Amino acid sequence: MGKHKTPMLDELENGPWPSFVSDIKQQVEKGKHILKDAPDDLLGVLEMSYEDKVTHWKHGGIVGVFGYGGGIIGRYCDQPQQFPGVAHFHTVRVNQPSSKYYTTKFLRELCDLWDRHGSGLTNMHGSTGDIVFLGTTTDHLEPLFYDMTHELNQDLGGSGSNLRTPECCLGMSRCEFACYDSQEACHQMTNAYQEELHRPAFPYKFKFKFDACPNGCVASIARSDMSVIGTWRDDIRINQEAVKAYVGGELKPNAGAHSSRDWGKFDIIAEVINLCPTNCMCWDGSKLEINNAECVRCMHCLNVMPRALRIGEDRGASILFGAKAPILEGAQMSTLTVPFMKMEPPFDELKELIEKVWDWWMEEGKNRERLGELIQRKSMQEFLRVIELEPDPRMVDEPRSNPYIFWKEEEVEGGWTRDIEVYRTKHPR
Amino acid sequence: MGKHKTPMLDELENGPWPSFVSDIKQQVEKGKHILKDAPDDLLGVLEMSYEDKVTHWKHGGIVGVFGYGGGIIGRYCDQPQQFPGVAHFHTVRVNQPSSKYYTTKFLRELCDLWDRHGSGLTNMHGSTGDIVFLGTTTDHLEPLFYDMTHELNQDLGGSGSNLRTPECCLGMSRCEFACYDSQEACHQMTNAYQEELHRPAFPYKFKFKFDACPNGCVASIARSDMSVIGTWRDDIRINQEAVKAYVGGELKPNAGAHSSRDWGKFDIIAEVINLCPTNCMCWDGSKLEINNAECVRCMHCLNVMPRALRIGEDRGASILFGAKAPILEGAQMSTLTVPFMKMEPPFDELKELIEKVWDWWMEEGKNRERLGELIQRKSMQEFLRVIELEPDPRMVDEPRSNPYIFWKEEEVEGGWTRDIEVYRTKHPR
Amino acid sequence: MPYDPSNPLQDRITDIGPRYFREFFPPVIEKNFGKWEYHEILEPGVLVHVAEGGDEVYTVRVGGCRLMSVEHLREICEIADKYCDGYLRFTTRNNIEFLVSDKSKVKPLIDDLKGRKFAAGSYKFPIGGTGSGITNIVHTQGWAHCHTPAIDASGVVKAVMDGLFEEFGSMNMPAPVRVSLACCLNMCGAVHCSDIAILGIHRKPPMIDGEWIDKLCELPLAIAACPTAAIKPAKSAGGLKSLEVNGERCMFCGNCYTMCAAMPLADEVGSGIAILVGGKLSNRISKPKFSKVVIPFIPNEPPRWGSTVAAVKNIVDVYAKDARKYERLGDWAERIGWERFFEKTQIPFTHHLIDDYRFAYTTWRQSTQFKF
Amino acid sequence: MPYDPSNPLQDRITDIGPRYFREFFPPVIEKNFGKWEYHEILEPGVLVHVAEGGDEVYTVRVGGCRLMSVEHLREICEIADKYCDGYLRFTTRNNIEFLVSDKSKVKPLIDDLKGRKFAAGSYKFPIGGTGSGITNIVHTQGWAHCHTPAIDASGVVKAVMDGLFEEFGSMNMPAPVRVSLACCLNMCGAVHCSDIAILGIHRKPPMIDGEWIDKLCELPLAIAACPTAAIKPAKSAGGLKSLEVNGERCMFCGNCYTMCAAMPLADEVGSGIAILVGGKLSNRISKPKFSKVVIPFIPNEPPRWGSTVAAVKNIVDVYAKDARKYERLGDWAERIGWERFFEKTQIPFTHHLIDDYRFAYTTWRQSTQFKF
Ligand code: SRM
Ligand code: SRM
Ligand code: SRM
Ligand code: SRM
Ligand code: SF4
Ligand code: SF4
Ligand code: SF4
Ligand code: SF4
Ligand code: SF4
Ligand code: SF4
Ligand code: SF4
Ligand code: SF4
Repeated sequence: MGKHKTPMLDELENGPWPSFVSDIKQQVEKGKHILKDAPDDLLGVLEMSYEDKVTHWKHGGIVGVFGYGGGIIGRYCDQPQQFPGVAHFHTVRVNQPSSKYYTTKFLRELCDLWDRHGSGLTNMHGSTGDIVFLGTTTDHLEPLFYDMTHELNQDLGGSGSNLRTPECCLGMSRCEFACYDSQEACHQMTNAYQEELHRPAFPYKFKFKFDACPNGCVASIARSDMSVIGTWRDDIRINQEAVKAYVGGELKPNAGAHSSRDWGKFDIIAEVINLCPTNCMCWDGSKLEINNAECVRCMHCLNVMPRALRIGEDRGASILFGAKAPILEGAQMSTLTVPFMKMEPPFDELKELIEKVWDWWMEEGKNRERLGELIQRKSMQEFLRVIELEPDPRMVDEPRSNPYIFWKEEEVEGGWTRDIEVYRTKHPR
Repeated sequence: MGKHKTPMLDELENGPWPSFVSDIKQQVEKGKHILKDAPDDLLGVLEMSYEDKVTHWKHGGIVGVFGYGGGIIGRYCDQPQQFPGVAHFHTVRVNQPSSKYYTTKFLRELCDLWDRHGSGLTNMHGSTGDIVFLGTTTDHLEPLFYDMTHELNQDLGGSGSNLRTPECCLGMSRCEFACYDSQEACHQMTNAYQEELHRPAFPYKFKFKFDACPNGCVASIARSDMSVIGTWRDDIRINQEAVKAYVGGELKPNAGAHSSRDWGKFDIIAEVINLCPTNCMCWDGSKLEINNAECVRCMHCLNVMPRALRIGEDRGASILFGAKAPILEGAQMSTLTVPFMKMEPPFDELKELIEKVWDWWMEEGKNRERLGELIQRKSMQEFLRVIELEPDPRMVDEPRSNPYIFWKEEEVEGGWTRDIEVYRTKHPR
Repeated sequence: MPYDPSNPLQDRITDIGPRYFREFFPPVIEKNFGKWEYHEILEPGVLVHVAEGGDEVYTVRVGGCRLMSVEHLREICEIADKYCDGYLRFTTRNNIEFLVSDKSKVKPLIDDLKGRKFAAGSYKFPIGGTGSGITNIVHTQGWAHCHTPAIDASGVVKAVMDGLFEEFGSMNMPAPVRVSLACCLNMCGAVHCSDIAILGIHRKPPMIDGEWIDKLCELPLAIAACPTAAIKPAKSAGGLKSLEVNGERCMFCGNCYTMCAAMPLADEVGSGIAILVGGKLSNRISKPKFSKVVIPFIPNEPPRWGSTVAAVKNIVDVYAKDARKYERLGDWAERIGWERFFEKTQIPFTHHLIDDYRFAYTTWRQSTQFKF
Repeated sequence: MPYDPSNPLQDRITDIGPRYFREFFPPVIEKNFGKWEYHEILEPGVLVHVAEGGDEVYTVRVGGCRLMSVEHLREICEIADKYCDGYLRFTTRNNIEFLVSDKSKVKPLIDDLKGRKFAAGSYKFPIGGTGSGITNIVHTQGWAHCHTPAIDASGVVKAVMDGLFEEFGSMNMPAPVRVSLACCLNMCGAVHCSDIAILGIHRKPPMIDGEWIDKLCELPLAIAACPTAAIKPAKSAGGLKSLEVNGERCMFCGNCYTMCAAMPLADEVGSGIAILVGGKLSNRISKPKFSKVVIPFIPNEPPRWGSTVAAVKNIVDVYAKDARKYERLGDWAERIGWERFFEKTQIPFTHHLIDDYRFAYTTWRQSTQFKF
């Protein structure tokens, strides 16, 4: 049994969903982690929080590995005497491989490494995407880093005011909807910007995320300063025979995603034609037609009939900027900025764009001002000017309704300088 | 011919639409107005503006009639030597009768009065709704007011920081859609608040407008601080025979409003059922059904089939607050505040509400702050508190998406006062 | 007793309000008040309303130009006397309505109205403005009476209505198209929620009349009036208290000029017209909505504002051809997408059209849904 | 050479980035990269993807609890070795995917997974999380590691997932329902765009640790951090430089605490849970949207957060019964109207739910369209 009585946490061992409490207890019992008391004391301090309904972690301190400004989150317990095993309990963010495929070999190496240098507890994975090693002491940081780079050929992820660990959907590796190689893009962009990732020089954090299609399986539009979302600009490919098979009931709509409930016979009109947001589809009982010019590539029809409809062949991505959580000015989603860009390695066009964005943000951004907030403060048009893009109605849901236009002097014939005396010759006081 | 050459204005005598230039010239020629040169000089100064592309009216001065703080807009020409007839050219706002029915007798009396005291030019009507007498001199104001009140039993309208002349749609006088007596409401509210209308005591202007149904023929939702818009809460009355007559083509859809173009045969499914914003209608080929609980009373089906569908019988109005033009913070439409109120003379419930609103606005409103801006500044919930209304999801299009809730101390168990030392006993530094 | 200038307050009457509207009702209106059952538009500009008991009232609607002489009003009265037992009304959009309860009088009334023209040839009483057509333009004072306009009002309206004359006299639009005009950002009208709005805008920051400003204005009020804090205190060349405007921060709203006569904005080339489209007021099908700026600037072109007329006509024509029955202009633009609106109307999309005011973010596109 | 503490910079390797992902691809994935033609969900949690050439890969998805021991990871490896040639992956929502190219191994794998339980009885590897079901809850640290939480994370997630266990293992929702949790307003996750978001919030203004604040914090930074300017300089009782918070202006965002350790907010009764609903991330049919606050506060109820679990279940149940196929929760609420959402879920609508932040006006109802 563990060191501490944890009657409340024990309640969380009940119920069918995997119990993290049971798992930690299993680590307590069989674990070979070097920080012997850590899992046990974690349960102890957590139980104390369950009683107090307040966290017992102190405000993070600054710890790290030499030469890096990020990758480690310092953490100290406010009850170190009672819970010495977690008195120091820093996390280590390890940069996950694109879309998180692993060999058991590599995973075991990670486990061994963490047994040697920490608590034996992890997050698989953190919200940004990192492999998170949960809890170690300062003295373990350098050896861990050394072993990881030397033995595992593996680097840390980001934290602080820098580029954060980029993340992507699984894309072309196992998905028929992938419009570009989100994994390769994620990997190459991560490696191209190692300096930015490890050495904080930005006004605040910056995140890249790569969704290979508008379904958005890595949620880039909501949680990355730059969201790269796959799309195409030619026609959806239609297999008319397969459409008929869906209509005839031989194929399951939406690949069977609704099959635990009886929704009745598939009705292509109700389920596809009428739900298309632009009403650009037509089914005459034997042939499906799509007016591709009006399609906004929402993915619905492809999702419903994946064997009949396939993405176009002239593929690339839309680039959106500015998503973030609520701090300070409220949450934002990313705003469509580049409707279409070809996405081929080495992604030079994308890099050029990013660097323009960063130059501006580093020049103009205030301390702790995310890109999205800077764009709001400085205006979308200012942003477009610095990244040298022409304004496009696709960037807005609708044109402005207020007439408060900031005209520039050079746009107005004769400029702004006028002589009141000249005016007064025609318009006496 | 006129005093001034007006070659540019003369161009506006061409074309089929009634020419105000021709009309002013007709006044110049046959008019019996006392300010002989006014129409002529108005053409002159207007021609000058057409050349200069800048107005020649000076910033308004303060003129009025004794005891009133509004109703007259002072106006002076910046070229008085050249255009002495309009050197002083104040306008007089005359409070129109509800929805602007007139007898020729009364109209002629107005014309005679204005001939005796002004330029002979008017606006029928001003944008707020007043009869506008366009252009007179200060010395005519008192006599005009005296004659108007004594002979015509007629008062001035509003201007300045006061209640402005209220306005209404024609409502029950000639419209089958009227849900309450907008004309009577407009008249009674105007008369109940004569003090507020004539003696500016508000932070800024305040407007009432009364639409008797959601079609909004007096545009209240866009241009009045308080918009009273008719509605009903029982069922739309259906005449099934008439529905069939529409379907059969015996009755013209939308009362013939589209008849100058061939839109094909009336299609009740495409034109009514599918356009209903809540999809609460159903037509099975012989019977029209409406799920009234889901109807949002948008008026579309009633507009399309006025002989088949009639408004419900339990009628009243929705009250919305806060519309205004862009100055300062941007244009606003009114926000739904009271979803339903019965509207019977003497409109006591409405008056009570208004007075609560005014009390708050007069207390809290900054100089030149419209009600809509005050509500934005202080919050909708603060507004609801002072007018003593319970929050209702009908007041919003959607609940807040940000979690930035201003909790009040009394809502939180134990209040806000806490002792940091007590906290520190559990959470040492 | 007549007004006595030496004793202006004698017998004073105040706070009597407007005349009671029911005094002015034609008998058929008075009788059927609240009892109307349905209406029909017999032809453009001609309506019949039928009451529960079967009574009918015919309405003939004619264009009014709002800036109207008493002589013209008297002619209206003459017509109303002849056909309408001395009754008439004005609409909320400045048209004139002749109401007739006797059907046999309708045709003669119409014929009479059609025959009346001003000396130079324009119609005095064009019939129309009903149903899915284009009715009269609500508008404001312009150079005829106001001190802050960027454009004229009556002249622009006359030119545009000449261009839309056919649409006024017919009902060939998909839905009503409401055109409005305001001569400055004060927007004295419902311009901000119109299918097509013609708006006077300035583009040069206010001048400072340094010699007079301290005498004419309360400087702190002018400073406080500026929504963007573009104004700050300064000293004039002669050392007088004055103000200074930071042109970069100015959005040309004119609010400072409203507060202070020594800060005029209007300019021969700086001032002109912006076109907004897609607003609506009714709650029909879709909710009311704001108009959106689609053409940021058209120069003032008196006397006939050719470019403005052409711009409005173009939008009307493209809309009329492309939209569905009952579809208001804004609903159409939203259905096809604003990218298509600009493509179809061939209006260039410029940076001016992207919102950068308070709610800017809420108008940007947070989605990958768009049309190529 | 092993790490030498006396010479920590020797042989230093930096900036090598993550391992190249293609090293970790199972052969069938490597071979068919970019050539997948379609997929099918064979049963809840079990997918097959078919490549152009006919190759197939079967995926069995199981719930992960994210806060995971290395012992547990080793068990995962053992399974992957046994059935999957030593390959596996994790999803973007912290599930584990076992990939099998040999169909005959699928059934044994599933059986094996179903049989594994923790000592106290919970499943180690529940199968599900696909299609129109409810997949894993993305979440954050809570009381297990963070300094700013208002609630725990893992515990709440465990309790809620126990409540949604059936929905995880089946596909009986109208559309996917994504539940997320963040333990404070920093929202480490896509909580702001989730079908259902469980959000930790504080309701008491920060305390000031007057004795330490000047030592611990840069006071001007803390003042500047406050979005509502609720913080101003002050002196502590002992005359030290300190700060003062105007509770009336505080919206409990915690940003000051992020900047200054001497301003803790968390409180036993003040902190708790807000529920937001109706957000989405995909561009499918409708555009992505924010979640909206529908329950402003539920107290912290460790260990099993009964009221929160019940609230989530209630929303899920009402939605599942009422929405149409393919209709996400937010699209459903918008179609029926938020007034109906509150009626059907029987959640009280309180003043807290009305927006009063920056874009508040844009969320109020400017229309007469509503349902009684
Ligand atoms: C570990 C992690 C949560 C988790 O349990 O997974 C995390 C934990 C913290 N986040 Fe986060 N964030 C984590 C992903 C996110 C995400 C999600 C994402 O990246 O996709 C977001 C939302 C997206 C975004 O960036 O806006 C996020 C938005 C924040 C914010 C608010 C930023 C904003 O602009 O609104 C803060 C506050 C701050 O930066 O001061 C924050 C701050 C923090 C801090 C450092 C606390 C603080 O106030 O200093 C937390 C440290 C906790 C600890 O002790 O471990 N964290 N944080 C995630 C990183 C793990 C990883 O590397 O994989
Ligand atoms: C005469 C009239 C225009 C017309 O040609 O019809 C008018 C004329 C003026 N308006 Fe107006 N407004 C007139 C209806 C409106 C309306 C429409 C309405 O009432 O339905 C509005 C928009 C609705 C609203 O109130 O928001 C309107 C919004 C303004 C504003 C902006 C107010 C705002 O909060 O945004 C101003 C600026 C101000 O108050 O300083 C303004 C200011 C003015 C001033 C007094 C100019 C000024 O800056 O001081 C104008 C005097 C012009 C003159 O010399 O005759 N006028 N004004 C309208 C009144 C006639 C009447 O009584 O019937
Ligand atoms: C006379 C007038 C009211 C008054 O008190 O003066 C009036 C009268 C009628 N309106 Fe209106 N509306 C009048 C201004 C308006 C306005 C206000 C405005 O434009 O400034 C609106 C809001 C416009 C907007 O949404 O932007 C308005 C939106 C409607 C609608 C909704 C139209 C829509 O498709 O959205 C209807 C219903 C319909 O047309 O079927 C309507 C219907 C009607 C009906 C059919 C009501 C009835 O049963 O008699 C009347 C004849 C309509 C026609 O002319 O085709 N009336 N109507 C106004 C005539 C103005 C004019 O001279 O042209
Ligand atoms: C494995 C994963 C990607 C990864 O790189 O790890 C993934 C995989 C697939 N997603 Fe996804 N999605 C994954 C997270 C997401 C997310 C992100 C999230 O929830 O945080 C989203 C956005 C959710 C949102 O809108 O809020 C997402 C929105 C979709 C959609 C759009 C669903 C909708 O109705 O809006 C589809 C299309 C569909 O389901 O038909 C989709 C479709 C798919 C398909 C069918 C793609 C394919 O052809 O293989 C994959 C199997 C779906 C399934 O599980 O039913 N995927 N998918 C993620 C699994 C998470 C999990 O463990 O549950
Ligand atoms: S975002 Fe698109 S391409 Fe990527 S995994 Fe999801 S559905 Fe596939
Ligand atoms: S992808 Fe979406 S917009 Fe395009 S055709 Fe399919 S359903 Fe319509
Ligand atoms: S607002 Fe309604 S009631 Fe009033 S005139 Fe227009 S349609 Fe008739
Ligand atoms: S009034 Fe509008 S919402 Fe109601 S049934 Fe008719 S069309 Fe539908
Ligand atoms: S819109 Fe401006 S310029 Fe025109 S009348 Fe109103 S205040 Fe004067
Ligand atoms: S015009 Fe408007 S923005 Fe410009 S200085 Fe004057 S008040 Fe400020
Ligand atoms: S959401 Fe807040 S409390 Fe939770 S991990 Fe992130 S920063 Fe910490
Ligand atoms: S919690 Fe937020 S609003 Fe309150 S004082 Fe701190 S920073 Fe300001």
